[in-house]
Amino acid sequence: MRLTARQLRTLLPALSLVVLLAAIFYLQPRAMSYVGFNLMLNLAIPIALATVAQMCVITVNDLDLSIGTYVGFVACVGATLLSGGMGALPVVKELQASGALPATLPWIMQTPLVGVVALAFGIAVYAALGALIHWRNLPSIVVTLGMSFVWLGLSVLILPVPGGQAPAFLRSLMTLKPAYVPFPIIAAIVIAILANLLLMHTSYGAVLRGAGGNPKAIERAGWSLLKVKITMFALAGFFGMLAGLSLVGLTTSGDANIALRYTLLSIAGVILGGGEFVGGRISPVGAVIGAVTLTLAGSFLSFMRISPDWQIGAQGAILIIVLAARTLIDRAERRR
Amino acid sequence: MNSSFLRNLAGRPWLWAYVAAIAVWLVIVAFTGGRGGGEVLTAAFTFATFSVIVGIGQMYVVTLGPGNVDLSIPATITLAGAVATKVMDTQNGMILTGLLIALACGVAVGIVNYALIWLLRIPPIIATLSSSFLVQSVAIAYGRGIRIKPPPALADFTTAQVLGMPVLAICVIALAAFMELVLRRTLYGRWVTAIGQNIRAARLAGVDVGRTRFYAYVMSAVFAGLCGYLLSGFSGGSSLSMGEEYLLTSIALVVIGGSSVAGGNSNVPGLWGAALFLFLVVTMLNTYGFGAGLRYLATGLIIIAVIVAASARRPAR
Amino acid sequence: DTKDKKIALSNNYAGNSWRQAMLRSWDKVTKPAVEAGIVAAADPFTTAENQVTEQAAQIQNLVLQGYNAIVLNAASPDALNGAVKEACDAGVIVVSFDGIVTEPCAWRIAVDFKQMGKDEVLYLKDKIPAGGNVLEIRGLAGVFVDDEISKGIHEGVAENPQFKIVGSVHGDWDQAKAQAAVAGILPSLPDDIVAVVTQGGDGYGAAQAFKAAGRKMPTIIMGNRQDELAWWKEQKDANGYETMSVSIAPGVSTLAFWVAQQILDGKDVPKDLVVPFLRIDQANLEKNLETTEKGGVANVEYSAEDAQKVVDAAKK
Amino acid sequence: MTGPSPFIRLEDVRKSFGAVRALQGVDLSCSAGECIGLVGHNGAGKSTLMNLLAGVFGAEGRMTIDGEDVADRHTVASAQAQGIRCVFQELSLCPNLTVAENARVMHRALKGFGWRKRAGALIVAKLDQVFPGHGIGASDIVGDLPIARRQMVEIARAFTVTDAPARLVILDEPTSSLDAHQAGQLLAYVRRFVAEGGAVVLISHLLGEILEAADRVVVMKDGRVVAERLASDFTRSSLVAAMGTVAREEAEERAVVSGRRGGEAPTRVRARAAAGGVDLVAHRGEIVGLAGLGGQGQSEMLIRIFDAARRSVSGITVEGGSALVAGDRQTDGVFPLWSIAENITITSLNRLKRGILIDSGKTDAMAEDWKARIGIRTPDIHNPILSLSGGNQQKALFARALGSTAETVLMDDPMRGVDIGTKQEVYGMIRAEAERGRTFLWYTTEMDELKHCDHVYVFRDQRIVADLSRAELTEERVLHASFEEVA
Ligand SMILES: Nc1ncnc2c1ncn2[C@@H]1O[C@H](COP(=O)(O)OP(=O)(O)OP(=O)(O)O)[C@@H](O)[C@H]1O
Ligand SMILES: Nc1ncnc2c1ncn2[C@@H]1O[C@H](COP(=O)(O)OP(=O)(O)OP(=O)(O)O)[C@@H](O)[C@H]1O
Ligand SMILES: O[C@@H]1[C@H](O)[C@H](O)CO[C@H]1O
Ligand SMILES: [Mg+2]
Ligand SMILES: [Mg+2]
Repeated sequence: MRLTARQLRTLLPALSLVVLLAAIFYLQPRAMSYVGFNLMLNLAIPIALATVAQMCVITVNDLDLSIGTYVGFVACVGATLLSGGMGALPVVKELQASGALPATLPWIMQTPLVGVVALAFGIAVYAALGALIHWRNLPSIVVTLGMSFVWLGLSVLILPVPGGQAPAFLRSLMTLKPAYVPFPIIAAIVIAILANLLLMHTSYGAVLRGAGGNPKAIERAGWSLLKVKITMFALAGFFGMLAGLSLVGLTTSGDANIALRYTLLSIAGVILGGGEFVGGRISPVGAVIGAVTLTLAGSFLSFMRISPDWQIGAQGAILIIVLAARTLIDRAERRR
Repeated sequence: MNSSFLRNLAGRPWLWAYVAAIAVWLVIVAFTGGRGGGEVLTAAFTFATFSVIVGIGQMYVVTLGPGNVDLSIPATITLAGAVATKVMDTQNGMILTGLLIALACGVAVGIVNYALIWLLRIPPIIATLSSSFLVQSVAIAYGRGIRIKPPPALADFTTAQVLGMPVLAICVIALAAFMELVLRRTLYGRWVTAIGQNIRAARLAGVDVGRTRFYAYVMSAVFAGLCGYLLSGFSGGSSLSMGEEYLLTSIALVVIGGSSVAGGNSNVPGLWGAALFLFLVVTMLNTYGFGAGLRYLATGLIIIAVIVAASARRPAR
Repeated sequence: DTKDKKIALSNNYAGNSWRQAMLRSWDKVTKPAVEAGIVAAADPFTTAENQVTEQAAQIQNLVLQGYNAIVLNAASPDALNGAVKEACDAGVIVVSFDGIVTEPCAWRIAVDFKQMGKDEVLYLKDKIPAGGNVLEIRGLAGVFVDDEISKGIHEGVAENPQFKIVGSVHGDWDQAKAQAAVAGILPSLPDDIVAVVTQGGDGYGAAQAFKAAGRKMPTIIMGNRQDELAWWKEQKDANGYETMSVSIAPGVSTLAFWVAQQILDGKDVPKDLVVPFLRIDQANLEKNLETTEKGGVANVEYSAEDAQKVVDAAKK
Repeated sequence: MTGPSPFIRLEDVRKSFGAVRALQGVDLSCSAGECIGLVGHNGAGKSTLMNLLAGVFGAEGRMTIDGEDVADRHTVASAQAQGIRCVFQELSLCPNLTVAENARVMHRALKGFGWRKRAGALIVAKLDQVFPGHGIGASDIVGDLPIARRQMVEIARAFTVTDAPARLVILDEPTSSLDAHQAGQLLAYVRRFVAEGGAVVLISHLLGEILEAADRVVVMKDGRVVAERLASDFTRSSLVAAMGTVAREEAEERAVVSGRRGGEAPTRVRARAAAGGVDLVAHRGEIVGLAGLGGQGQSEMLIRIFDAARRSVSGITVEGGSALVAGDRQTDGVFPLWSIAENITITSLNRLKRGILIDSGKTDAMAEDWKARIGIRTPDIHNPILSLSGGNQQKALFARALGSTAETVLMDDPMRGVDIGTKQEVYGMIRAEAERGRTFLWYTTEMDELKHCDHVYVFRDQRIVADLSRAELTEERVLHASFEEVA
């Protein structure tokens, strides 16, 4: 059976992942173990979730420059409100210390429900952004650029200094040690399947992607583009929330600046996974693979032991090599 | 005639950046009770100058269409600053050599960027991000983070003022006017805008797509190099972090200034409005004593408010 | 005996002169140590971007590579705890310095940043007994060090109410950024600013901004950068300008190295060590300026014996 | 007026876009079991009228469906529920989705478990009915299909039925990207559909199609209906007359000026043949046709020749520059943010400068000149290009190429959506330019247009399989060469 160019292109992200893994195992055979996978990949889970969130927005031809700070916001909420209610906020603790608030707080100030409300607020804001962008026909880049400051501001207000404590259930979820298969691998597969089901298999998923391919056609077929945008942005908010929660489960505490890098990482992950910026062409499985590849690239570099001057540059080089390999295979295939 | 003039003005998306800048300035002056308004403007022009220089290059790149953006601007600023100050080694006689070398750094980075985009077909966002890591490494290896003073004459030039107006700002206003002319009235400008709207149609209309994009990426990097050179003259030497803030700023200028991020529709005047606006917002929040958290929050909300206000006035399509 | 032990340096940021000096000190001290066979390896690692997540991944990779100890300048005091705990569980010694971590299993070589901020005010109290208006330049928002220094400054001011902080801006420990922030807020501040309290890497920028605005030059506390010291020297020679300069010495990375080596050697080392910050005063300005590399940061490096002394002092 | 009990009635509908009054009081009715042919010049208001019927936008006036006044609450969704379907003039498929998924987008009923299979079966069955031998799979990505197949998918989709019936299907220039064979298949299906009690509105600038398929013909002009008769009451020329175009068809038959063909005239374009094919050669002043079924490599050849004028392309030489008139104007031609003038002048800017700056006096003059010469219907050349009707946009693209200095003009099925009056004018222009020495390479799917060519290359499977001189040119021979080995 001969592969078509399109099939090969879909397989490419997986292929580059395999090559990278092989290189890692060659450099560091110890990585090829249960513990090895755990250590190399557990931080890929939040990145994969953030990448899926970014992908939802890219599907409808928008870009989310705020996903990194939003994930940071969720992490801060997770480390404070979600674990100890308002009583876990540094401001409240300070007020208690100064005697302005009693040492034992009323029930309402200790319930983690406030955290749930704050997370729901995050998703609602995302949905509202989708609506705003559609109504006013705004460039998403500017709106989300503005939002990146908003989320950062809220995070700094919640946690002026890094700290807090992740809720126990997140901590134990993220440190699960199932038999045989390391947790990060299971999680990555679950995320990929879930996102794929949602966007590629449901019938409304076709409409959602279609809105990226030809919005006018979707409108002429009687669908509401407003609803589509709201859905996609809310989904982004949802996956971004999962990213933040899984991240705080791993780091155990929050930090406003914790995930600034996720914005670019998530965009790179989507593209690495075979998605495109416009036209609704996306691949959820590819996006997850892209996120995992990016994470492993870091391990690979660290195993290479390059001079510190060039360590930063090497990260650039590896991104280039992975993407260039894709182009070269692509081109060789087309010539065949 | 009068009403059509007004309509014409309202149809210009860049107007809103200026309206917002003036509004913020008034709020600042209100705090001080009218004192120091001029000085605030002087400071705003001083620092907006550097953002506008890189904003122009970024704008040309963004105009090329969806997905086109230059993320290597900060690293290029840093590299050009480091190399230029080291080569000039505080000697006035080397000022011109330093400038040429800073610009050459830009040319080199631009060529690398476009090679990645064109030869290896890497999406510009990722190509310029990757190359920025490489460039940053070169800057570290070359300069080792050592801060060398600029030649005194360069420092004097970059900090000179006439009647409260920074000389550098005047030069960059002229530069901006020139680049607006290039965008609107030259073949090259038309080609950039054509590509941004429909790259395939541009090719079939006879536009030299490859070369046009190449020049845009090189231009962006060259402006970044120029910015690094002037900035290290202005702030007493180069540092490894001197470019960091220009990543978000350069993009924010383009979009707040009223250029379309979907490409094909841009303007230079908006860059100045947006640059002044952004500086004044930070100043306003500092003046009113906002903490970091509230300051970020307010900055974000103000940006969104400006863009929503501007959109309401834009024609439906 | 540690001759087959491997030590790694995990660093989250290399983008300023302080960090570059820190890396150079590391090199300067650990290379001979490796050659002399004291340890088998002492490799430095830096992340591409100043990010908690990236550093957490880096620590996990270092564990995987079989390092026996990790010397850590952390991006966040709490958010790396997960990764640090994992390293400890794998039997790796973690020694944090400068940016320390709160995870109990790790060692901490701390500088009392709060005290550093307070000392700035105490200096001003002696120099300007009458007090007056003060401008504060802070570092990077949301970062532990920034908060600590600022807290110290505010505590100092609270105890000395003759001083009043009339403005506070974030300069992100960067000369250019500090300059822009100060230039923006200056016009709205009263004319009689007597002092500027800083965090390091921002004093020169502040001076430039005051000069550009044509304001009377206040007492600007410096942060040991060579350009700051040089400017101070220039002013001192021209008009007798007086101030002080304080910061953490980048060479503290070498102290952390020796501490890690001693722990690996089986020595009993307390979990919390404190090092003094490096302070420069009017009297020893010239001497320090001489020994500071042009464009670098005033520095002190540590030998094995110095480290031993710090450890012994802490045990008492 | 005609036929039994119309189920849709439009009375005195009006629609304005700003200052443009696209519809100025139109009456139209539509009955089961009839095919209405709708004709009129570019910008007459045909597409606007159909968009109203399909619920894309509202208008003033009365609109009744099954006797019920729906004027105020007629939306896309309600139109669909009433069984009104529309194949829009501009492509309305999502290129990133598969054929089956595009069917799903149209039908809300296609959901739940197994929807993909059902959608695929539905659309493929309809394609089999309308375009037997179409060669399209349900899981093909639409963007990968050539434009003719995309149009086939869109047409078939409009006829598919799930929960709501298909009572009226509007086809707005459905054959513009189809070749003669596929167009024939469609028209045959339209007749069957109508015979089974469906209604169709067919818009086309190919009057032959209208006269062949329609029962009744409605002629529009400047936003009004100016004639309405049974198709059998029209002849080709009476129809042309009703549209208000001066019939200049006699010009078409004019003899070819001698000396234009080949021989001594210098060679302008030479493209070496793909293995087993014929070389493509075009001389100064020649009009060369590229024929064959749609998507056999004609467009690709034109684009390769276009590129060869700018940089070296192996096997192709071009002298004197080339310009291209795109047929797929959405993806290949129009700059949507620009004015009409900017769109026309982009290729000629080098000549329109003073110093290094573009001279707006000169660009306006060129645009005005071409607006007049080719009859672009607009009050102001500084209006956005998208304010033009489809056919008028196409004219702007013609102006762009003809206005350039290129010696060779490549035309990629350029008459899509151009009305008959304009076509005649453009044919005349092409002939005149050829006489002045310009060379034309003309890909067309319309047999009638090949008659304007000095000789015709027939393409099959990316190769040239025949070179027919004007004398040899007949529909049979073209079809024969197009199918040869397949049959
Ligand atoms: N969205 C719009 N905005 C402004 N004007 C429009 C718009 N749509 C159509 N028009 C104008 O309305 C008139 C009728 O256009 P319409 O598209 O209905 O013509 P048409 O008969 O379909 O022409 P063609 O045969 O070229 O497709 C034209 O003058 C056109 O320019
Ligand atoms: N947005 C617009 N603004 C102004 N003019 C437009 C716009 N869009 C289209 N036009 C042009 O206005 C023309 C007017 O169209 P219409 O069909 O009403 O012709 P007309 O000028 O009334 O013609 P006639 O003189 O033959 O009656 C259209 O051909 C179209 O090209
Ligand atoms: O930049 C430096 C260092 O990174 C250190 O962490 C504290 O002081 C700051 O000035
Ligand atoms: Mg039409
Ligand atoms: Mg048309």
